[in-house]
Amino acid sequence: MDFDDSPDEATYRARVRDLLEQHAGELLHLAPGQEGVDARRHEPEMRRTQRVLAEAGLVGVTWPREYGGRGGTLVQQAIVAQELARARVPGLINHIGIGMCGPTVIAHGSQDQRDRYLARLLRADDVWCQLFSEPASGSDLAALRTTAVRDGEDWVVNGQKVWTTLAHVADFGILLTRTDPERPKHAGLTMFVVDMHAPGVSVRPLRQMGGQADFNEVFFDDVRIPDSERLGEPGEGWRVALTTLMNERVAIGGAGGDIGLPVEALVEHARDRLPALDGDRQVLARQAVGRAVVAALAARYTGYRRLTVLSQGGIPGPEASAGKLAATEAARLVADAGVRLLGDEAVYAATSGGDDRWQRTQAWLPGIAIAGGTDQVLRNILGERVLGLPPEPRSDKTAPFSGGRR
Amino acid sequence: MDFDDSPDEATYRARVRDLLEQHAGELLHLAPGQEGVDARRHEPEMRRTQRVLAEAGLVGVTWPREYGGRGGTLVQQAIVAQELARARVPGLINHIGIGMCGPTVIAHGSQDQRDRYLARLLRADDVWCQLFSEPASGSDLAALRTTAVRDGEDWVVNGQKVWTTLAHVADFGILLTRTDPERPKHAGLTMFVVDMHAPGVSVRPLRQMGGQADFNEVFFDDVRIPDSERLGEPGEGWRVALTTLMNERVAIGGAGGDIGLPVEALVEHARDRLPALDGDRQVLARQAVGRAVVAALAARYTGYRRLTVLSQGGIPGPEASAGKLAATEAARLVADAGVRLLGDEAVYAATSGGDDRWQRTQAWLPGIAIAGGTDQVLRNILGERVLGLPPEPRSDKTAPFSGGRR
Amino acid sequence: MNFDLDTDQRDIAAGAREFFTGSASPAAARAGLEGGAPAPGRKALADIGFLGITVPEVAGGSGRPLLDLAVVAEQGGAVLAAPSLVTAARAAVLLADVPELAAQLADGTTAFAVLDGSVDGSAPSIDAADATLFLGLDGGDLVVGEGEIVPGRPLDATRGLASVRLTSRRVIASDAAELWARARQVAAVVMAAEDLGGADRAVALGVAYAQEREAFGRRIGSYQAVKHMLVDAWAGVEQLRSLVWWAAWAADSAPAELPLASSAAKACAASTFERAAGTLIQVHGGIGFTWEHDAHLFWRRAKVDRLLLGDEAEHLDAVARLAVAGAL
Amino acid sequence: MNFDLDTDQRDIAAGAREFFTGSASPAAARAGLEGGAPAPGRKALADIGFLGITVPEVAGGSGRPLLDLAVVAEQGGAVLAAPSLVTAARAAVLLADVPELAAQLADGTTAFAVLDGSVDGSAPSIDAADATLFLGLDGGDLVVGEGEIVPGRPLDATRGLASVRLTSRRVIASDAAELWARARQVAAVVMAAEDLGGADRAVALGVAYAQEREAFGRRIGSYQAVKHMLVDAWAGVEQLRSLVWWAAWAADSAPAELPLASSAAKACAASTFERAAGTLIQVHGGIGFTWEHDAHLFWRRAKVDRLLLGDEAEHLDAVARLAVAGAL
Repeated sequence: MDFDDSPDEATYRARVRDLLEQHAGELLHLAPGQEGVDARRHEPEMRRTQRVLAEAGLVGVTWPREYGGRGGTLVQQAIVAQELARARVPGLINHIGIGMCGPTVIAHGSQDQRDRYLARLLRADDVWCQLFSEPASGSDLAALRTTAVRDGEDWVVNGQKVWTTLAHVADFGILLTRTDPERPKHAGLTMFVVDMHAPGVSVRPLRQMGGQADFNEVFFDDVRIPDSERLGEPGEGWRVALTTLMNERVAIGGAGGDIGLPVEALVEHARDRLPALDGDRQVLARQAVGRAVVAALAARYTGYRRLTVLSQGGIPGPEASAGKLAATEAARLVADAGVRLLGDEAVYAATSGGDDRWQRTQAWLPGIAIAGGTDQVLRNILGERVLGLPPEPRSDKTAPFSGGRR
Repeated sequence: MDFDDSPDEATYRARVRDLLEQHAGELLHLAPGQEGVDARRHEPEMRRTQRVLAEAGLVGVTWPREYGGRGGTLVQQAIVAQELARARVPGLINHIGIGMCGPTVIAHGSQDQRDRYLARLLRADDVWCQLFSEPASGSDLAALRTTAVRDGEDWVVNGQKVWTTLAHVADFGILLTRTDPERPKHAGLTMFVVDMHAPGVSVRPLRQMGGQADFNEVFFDDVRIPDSERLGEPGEGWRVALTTLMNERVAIGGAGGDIGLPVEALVEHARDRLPALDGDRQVLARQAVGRAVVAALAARYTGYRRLTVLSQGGIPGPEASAGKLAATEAARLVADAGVRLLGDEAVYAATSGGDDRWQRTQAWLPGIAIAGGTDQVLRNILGERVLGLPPEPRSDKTAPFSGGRR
Repeated sequence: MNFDLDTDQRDIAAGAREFFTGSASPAAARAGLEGGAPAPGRKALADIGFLGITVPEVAGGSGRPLLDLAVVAEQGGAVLAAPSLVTAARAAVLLADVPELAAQLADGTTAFAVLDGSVDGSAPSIDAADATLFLGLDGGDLVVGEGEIVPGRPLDATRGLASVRLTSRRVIASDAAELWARARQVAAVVMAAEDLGGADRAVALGVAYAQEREAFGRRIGSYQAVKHMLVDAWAGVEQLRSLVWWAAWAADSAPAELPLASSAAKACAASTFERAAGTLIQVHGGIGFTWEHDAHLFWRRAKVDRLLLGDEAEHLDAVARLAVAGAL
Repeated sequence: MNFDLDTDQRDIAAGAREFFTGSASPAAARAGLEGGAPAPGRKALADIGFLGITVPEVAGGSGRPLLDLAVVAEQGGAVLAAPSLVTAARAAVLLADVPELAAQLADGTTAFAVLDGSVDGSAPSIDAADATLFLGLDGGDLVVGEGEIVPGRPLDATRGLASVRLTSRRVIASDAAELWARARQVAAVVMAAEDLGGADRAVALGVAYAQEREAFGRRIGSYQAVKHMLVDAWAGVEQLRSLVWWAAWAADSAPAELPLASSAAKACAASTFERAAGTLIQVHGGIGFTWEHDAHLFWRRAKVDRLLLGDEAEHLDAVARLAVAGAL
């Protein structure tokens, strides 16, 4: 057992650090206190930053070399992430493409698709998004209604997607559609690569409860997609989507990354605010801070265990869902303790100094317990696939989709 | 809104108090600190106590006069309960008979059965028990396997019941059996009155996790029951049992009575123990005590609301399940706060002074979340019957019972 | 014993429901976050007489018990009405012996707010953002005066929160600590009543959605995870209702019970409303997390109210202290 | 980074599992409540070398890291073995410079117990009920001595709890407060490891039952209420495992992290084991509530352990203080 870098890892880390220093002038950096960069406002700089990093070999670290990656380990990828954070370089604009779309194209795309898309994706020449969720199909993704109908060499798509991160800047998306409503719901789906600039595609920002618009709605109105942009066989869309979804859950908390504000931010906040509280309040606040720290560290170290298994060649499994559950719960405890430490200012949306980190995170967490699998869906997955408990009886898996629709 | 006695109620209370003073010499009384009396050891005195109370008109207050009751209101019954507690008279030995068996005989018995049983029940000339649960059918009561087979004018019963309160002292029981295994599970049941002294009935105490044996197992080995002891029609047993069960849930916490130790005991305990704690610990202990008091009062006043509705002619409904849930949760908070206030002594089964109230209650509560409807079953009942949420799909309601058996 | 609303109170509730349904809504609460005015607004509340329910008749009020006001407040809470009846109830207690000010409270001609904490820079106080005359406790004396208002960026705009520094002050009662405490207890009861209304509505909206929305071939309310979440939220609301009624009744009929009852009700309100609003969002899934859906407006109210007039920890502590001191 | 057991440690775990499965059981824990002897008992633990895992080789121990001991302790916890390895680990730290006593610890010739609280009437201390030599902190000095034993009525007989008053004492180290603190941290880690084993087994038993038992025509594990309860308990166990490993690793390799890590692990153990054991009973329904079923033996262990060596509140407070002071 060992949390230090191995000699190889240390060498790699040093090289990454060198590269980041060397290219510092070409990269976006976060100002002190700044947590992220809005792609709506800084798209060109974000694309440039990713391109520079890609050329330095720091994007797609674990991707196969033949697709522009470095054939590296998950630990190397984690090292790059740590060093980027250390250097205050913001998250990559194409994180959805790298984490979810790219791996799906690698697994299910044609050689032609891989050649055309993957290298450009890594360089952020093209930004990607994922078009799965719909208003009437959230947890029950396979109930989606966006249709694709074959017409000569093309498919014609109509419908609406929702909760699409980055759709407003994306060049391409992976799009899950229903191509055969007479088959059972999971069997009638087909996946495509869609050109987000094609006629008939329109994007509208979707405002969340916190007021900001991190997501979009995307409307498809007779959008034509050539059959050559199909990912996998017709009717195989569900299997293709599972590849994407598993990568999603690993990405969201599955490997022990913090969700919401890092626990270190809470500790720093407590250091500032605790002394101002009266004695009884300090006792209660320490309980809340202690509880949040324990939950966050437990989630973090559990992520390290999972990362260790993956780096030894393990396959990402349903356990990743436990990571997301734990990270979500830890994030709740961290945010609630942080808000309460604000004292009187906790009833406002920001402190008098304009700091809104705690309240903003508080308003963002209810979505986290929903996005990428609700807490309830994740518990079903874990109960059935990890603990081996029996599934609930279901009738919707076998009935033709069109018959099951309301 | 008014928590005081009305003039009528005050008159009634005064009369009850008079009667209890008048008969004090003939009644069992709890010693200071004593919470209850063991029917195994004090059966004759307990029977005598109930008989004296019955003759004074204080048993079966709400029962119709024609069956030996007083035709009184639920409020009068609550007044009697309060005055008995105030006079430190322990709970009646025949509480199962009065609360559950008797009302079932009233609702579903023949005139002959009512004449033979009810007056004697109220006087504790006969003690009654309820024989429903079986090892393989707990929450799913209708899956029971004890059979009754018609043989001439009799039925012959074989099987096993479990969790039977008072079976070891009971003279009669109401017994739910399966008389037609070819019908769907709920439709093949029949209820009987069984003579607990009949040949083939044997009773074995069932030891609980806390070590004591409040319950029994009851075995039926070719026990003959005359058809005249049937309660309701053959195949109607489920409907008959529902009468009993609804009365059970009202009895357990449904009307706001405390489960476990009364919250006043916690407050008194806190008064003793709080000053010995250091300051930080006092802060935390007050949070726990406050939380328990709030939960207990909320459950109690919600019970008063339900009692008010009932006393105005309302029918006991599924809401009683909410009362049991709330009282169970309050009891947990009360017991846990009480145990923690013991400090070092909390790790033992009793204090150095021999007081085991808190630990005993702690060890008894897991059973309360199970007996008389698990928390999960109660939530289903409330969700479906009060909130109107859809039931889960079920196949076991229609299939013949014998086919569904493992 | 008779622990239920009487016919009068049921009529009052029905009237209040009708009024608030027509004059306030979560949509108005949403608009408030972007600068919209409070709904129904102070004038409308005064015109229908709600600001004066507990103001004595000599001062132009209705001189009714707090329970009547609580019943009305519950209906306002259900649609996130603003301004809050908390101020009306609290100021009515404070101004019981100052009929000329009480009259201005009841008829809405003066916009009062009651300041929590120091009058030289108060804690965030309810409906202070657009008030013109402030009541505060200044070293044991009850004072009234004008002030400088510093509002924060609203999390829940319907609460009109602001900090205030008094720029003028006039003593209207000396040695007023006890009166002040009682007024704050009454305020806690009314806020608990508003929270009861909000929580009750949140659960009702969640139940309605769970009865309709389908996933995996079944209505989602048939899944135990959803069903039990809603049941627990509903059961919490029923418990809260009992404590609110008890506390309001105590204010009118058993003043010795008010301190414990009001703290019990307020502590219960904080966690119950928060859970109900969180459940509302979770049951709705993605749509419940959008700006356009009403769920977050209940959630905002819950997140703010849980901290106002003493948070859960303060009131649990008070309950324990009072109980141990013999109040139970 | 490599955060997993290595092959050696997996072998140790397998060996320990085999040993404990053959020599201890919940049935033995039940018998203990009626006067039965601890199983496997001190001698058997000494003979297989578990009491000396962290005792230096010069004193006849194995001189292995605490992580090895934690891996063994987990297996013991799964079958509620007694006496606890907590004492072995804690005494090994205290006796690191007293080889002749350490040798008696490792070979089991002396039954040691470590006293919490005052040596003139200690707090309930683990396996003190049948110990013959006691270690305690007496005004900053580490002392060893004989004592008068006052056991209480056991809630969980496997913990051998008793209060002790030293009747003789000999100082074996002065100014030992720091050593004492470190030993207690190590003890907390080992108890967390035993709790991990108990919680893991409780969840496994609950899962197995839910896979078999039927109600309403389905196996009960297919109901979300049961499934999600088990998932939450299981997820808690996985979280606890990570903290236990981290804390044990810190004791060996990053002593500066031990105070925070041990408190985190112990705090997590308290609530995790309690939840797992409660879930075990609830999933079983009536049968889980009987004396003859094993469920209550896990429950008893959880109810006692949560309070030993500092309860959750003490350790959460420590975590917060340490983190704020810069340990995170």
